[in-house]
Amino acid sequence: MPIGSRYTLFLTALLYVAVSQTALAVDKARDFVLPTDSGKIELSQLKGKVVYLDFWASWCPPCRKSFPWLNEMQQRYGQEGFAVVAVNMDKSHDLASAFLRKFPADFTVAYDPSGNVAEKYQVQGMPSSFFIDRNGRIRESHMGFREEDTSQLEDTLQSLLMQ
Amino acid sequence: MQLDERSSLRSALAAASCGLLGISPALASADTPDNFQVDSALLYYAEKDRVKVAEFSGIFTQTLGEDETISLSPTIDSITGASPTGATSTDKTQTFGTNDTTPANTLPVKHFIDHRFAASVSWQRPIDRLTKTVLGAEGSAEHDYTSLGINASIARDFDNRLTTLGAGASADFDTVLPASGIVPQGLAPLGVSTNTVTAFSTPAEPVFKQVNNGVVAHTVTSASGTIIGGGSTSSGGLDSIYIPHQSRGKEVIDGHIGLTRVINRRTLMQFNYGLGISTGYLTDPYKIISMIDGTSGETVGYITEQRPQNRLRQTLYWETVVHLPEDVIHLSYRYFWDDWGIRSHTVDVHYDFELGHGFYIEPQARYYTQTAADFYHHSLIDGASLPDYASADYRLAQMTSYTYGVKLAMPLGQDGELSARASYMKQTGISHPADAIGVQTTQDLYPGLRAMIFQIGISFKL
Amino acid sequence: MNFEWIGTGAYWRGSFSAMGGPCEILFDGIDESLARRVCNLARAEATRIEHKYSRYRDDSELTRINHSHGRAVTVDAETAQLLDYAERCYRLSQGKFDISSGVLRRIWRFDGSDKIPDAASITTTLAHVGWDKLLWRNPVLILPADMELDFGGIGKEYAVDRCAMLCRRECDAGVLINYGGDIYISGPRRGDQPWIIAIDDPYATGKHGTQTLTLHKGGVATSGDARRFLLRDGIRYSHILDPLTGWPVRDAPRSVTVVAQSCLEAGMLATFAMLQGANAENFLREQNVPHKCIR
Amino acid sequence: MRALFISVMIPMLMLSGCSTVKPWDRDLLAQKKMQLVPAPLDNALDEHIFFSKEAASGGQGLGGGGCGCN
Repeated sequence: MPIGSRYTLFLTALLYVAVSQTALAVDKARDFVLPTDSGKIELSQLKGKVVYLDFWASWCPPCRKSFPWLNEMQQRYGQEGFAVVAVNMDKSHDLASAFLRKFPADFTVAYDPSGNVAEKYQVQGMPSSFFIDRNGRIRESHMGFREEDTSQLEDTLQSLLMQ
Repeated sequence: MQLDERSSLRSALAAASCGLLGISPALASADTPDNFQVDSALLYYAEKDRVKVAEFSGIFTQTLGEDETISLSPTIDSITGASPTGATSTDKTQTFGTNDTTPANTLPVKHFIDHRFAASVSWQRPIDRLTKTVLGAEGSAEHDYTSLGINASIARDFDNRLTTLGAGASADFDTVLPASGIVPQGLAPLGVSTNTVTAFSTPAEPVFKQVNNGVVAHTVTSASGTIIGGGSTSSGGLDSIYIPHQSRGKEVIDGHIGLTRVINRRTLMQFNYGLGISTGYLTDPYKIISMIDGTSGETVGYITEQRPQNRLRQTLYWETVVHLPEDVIHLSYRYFWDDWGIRSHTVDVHYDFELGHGFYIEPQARYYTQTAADFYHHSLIDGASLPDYASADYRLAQMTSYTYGVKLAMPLGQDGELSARASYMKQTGISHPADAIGVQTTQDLYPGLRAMIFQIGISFKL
Repeated sequence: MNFEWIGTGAYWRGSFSAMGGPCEILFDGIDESLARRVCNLARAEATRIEHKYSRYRDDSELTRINHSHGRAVTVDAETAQLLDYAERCYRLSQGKFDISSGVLRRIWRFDGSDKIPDAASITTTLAHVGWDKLLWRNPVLILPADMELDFGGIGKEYAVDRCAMLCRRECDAGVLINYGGDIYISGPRRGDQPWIIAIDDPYATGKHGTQTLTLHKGGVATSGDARRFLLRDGIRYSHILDPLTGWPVRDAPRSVTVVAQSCLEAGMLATFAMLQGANAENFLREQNVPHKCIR
Repeated sequence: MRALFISVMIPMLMLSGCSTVKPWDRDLLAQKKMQLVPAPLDNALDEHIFFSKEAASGGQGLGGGGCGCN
């Protein structure tokens, strides 16, 4: 990506203007290791990819609404180095698996019942999502999930994929 | 291109080309289905020897968008049976007008039939992520009472949705149209005589009919006592004069503020303060008061009741919901006081026994007590000076009420529920007050009330 | 427009020039006046599409987009659908089919000579190529100042299919539409007879090729053009450019002809096959579509 | 007496020191039966009966939050 070309500055400025949610200071995403349905996942393994880290729970209605969109994003941008990591906060594992049977996830689902990772990321509400760029820095965070947010989220995603 | 997905590539390309040309292959619509929630119930309320009510009510809610819903709630009641007139029983038969008599030692009641149609609409809309507003309107109509009202409320979450502050207000404009067509003069005697309103006819039959063959039901005087119309009931009497149905208006304004707080992972609490002001015609046009002889306690006559023209009501309400290991308990307390001298305590508890898979049993219990209104009198002494206001309506007497019930529920499909509920309500008051005189001491001056309530309900999402 | 009865073929033929080349529409099984009227309608539609998406016209929609200097441009529904389709093909081909790669033709001249552009000019031009560099969010497009779009790989096939739909709506005769080698047959000839199509043989350009194709219904498209290539040190560079490398595709067949449901689909499969270079034949066999590769 | 009553009740609540409940610990609170008015129709029908048989009325303002979801 040619750095500094007029185009990048223009696009990034536009996106930041359009996207209004609270942007964390651009700081390093804390690493973590969490179990998944197939072995473990470590955030640092995903270096070089754009990661959409999402904290969700089966009992939270807006989280349920985000799953179809997360699937679509994973399918559309997967090959371009985009990975969704959905951290489930349910206290019991079978609540989560019952949910996943009804709403299948085509992306990585990790489990954090005790909430340590959510604590590290100071999650303020459910669902909460963090955009982590290719060199592991949190570029944006977003609380809640509403249908009308999806186009902004996708713009942010596209701009991060281009960097 | 990965070699392995070749055939899917062709179908993807075929779909894309069709898409472009507008011959789209059938694609499942991915947008979230509009969901439409239905809650409906049939209720049967039956008092022993008294009023019976059959009621259908429903709440139909359509989701409009993110956290935005509009709901319509129709209600249809049919009320039949007998309701106390306010007169006390005595040891003699009592007559209240042509063919309207009550045997000795029996509570005078009035039989009636009434239908009520009511509907309310409520539109909930978020202003921003943390604030939601509700705007609503309601109306109801019976043959002798109509009501129109609007309400609005706002609620905002604080402290990461642990705390919610809310406020709301409502205004209702009601109209009372007594079935007799005449709004009775308060505390005015009602004897069987030509110059006063004779006994009330049953609501179904208005006092005055405009008929061409000159049939006149009763002699009628206006509120100021002048004779307005009358005449014989048979051939060619005076031309009947039709008096437009008299009515009185009433305004009720209510406001409340509320705080909801998450106490811990299992407990939620709510505190509300409510203030209500009612002004206008607050009297019940059908209620009368027995006039008794100061020494013998015999009933010598009746007068109509008269309540103040305004009332200031206040409530303090506390509710908590606690999630026990499996079950959930709802507990609430309300303190009510008003400037009519009524003080009331209410405790209500619902205990939700979870049976698993959506089945639950919910025993419910409610304790209610109230002091009497300052102007409540079971009867008045004939000849003594009349107070400014007086009513013998049991609902304003000192009274305690217990209600016990149980609700059973089972799941219906994805998020639906079938439920049945039965409860028993018992009201008791002071049957033998200290100020009973002579004959009254042999009578039950507060017969109280026993009622059974049965309800079946169904709720589902479309 | 020239409209005549072809005795030998026993069909009406309207011919005109559009989409940068010779166009003809053949009608079988309807009378002259209806055929002429429908042919006029089709010609008007082809001209409309050409004017709208031509690189050479100052008032075309494409020029408006290409001269937007990086400002956000809102496009109409038809253009939006074309952009969506282009994006879909970009993703399906992993970036090999890219309508922003048109600028590469500034440095590549396929005139049979041996002039190959130097590596530096290829790299600087490549900086302005890449669908991922623009922002397409229907109906708003942001095209960086020095980039250009070109509907070359889609425009003609799209026009053929649009005209075919128009003909189907206006009459139910067998109609063959041929815009410069991109063909669509809306239905069989009278008596359910198939149409016979000659495939241009790159070795014997201009003469009728020996290859023929019989078809009742469907789209036929040819990619690859014998007349546009470069020859240097014995290597023949076809005019199909790989947008990821900026160089022509190596060992691409001289021409690929594909038959599919629509002209668009046939054209895109032919282009994808050409982009496979040496692997074109395997690719087409995998897609199991009727095809012809000439090396 | 009334003013005192109100002033005592509200602060007492605040002092009761409710621990902040993390958003991901609100699974129980999110359940339908944990709402302050889980069965609005039953509630409306009851209110209608008590309103027409007793002198006191009102009290329940409006539903409350408590769900951690956004």
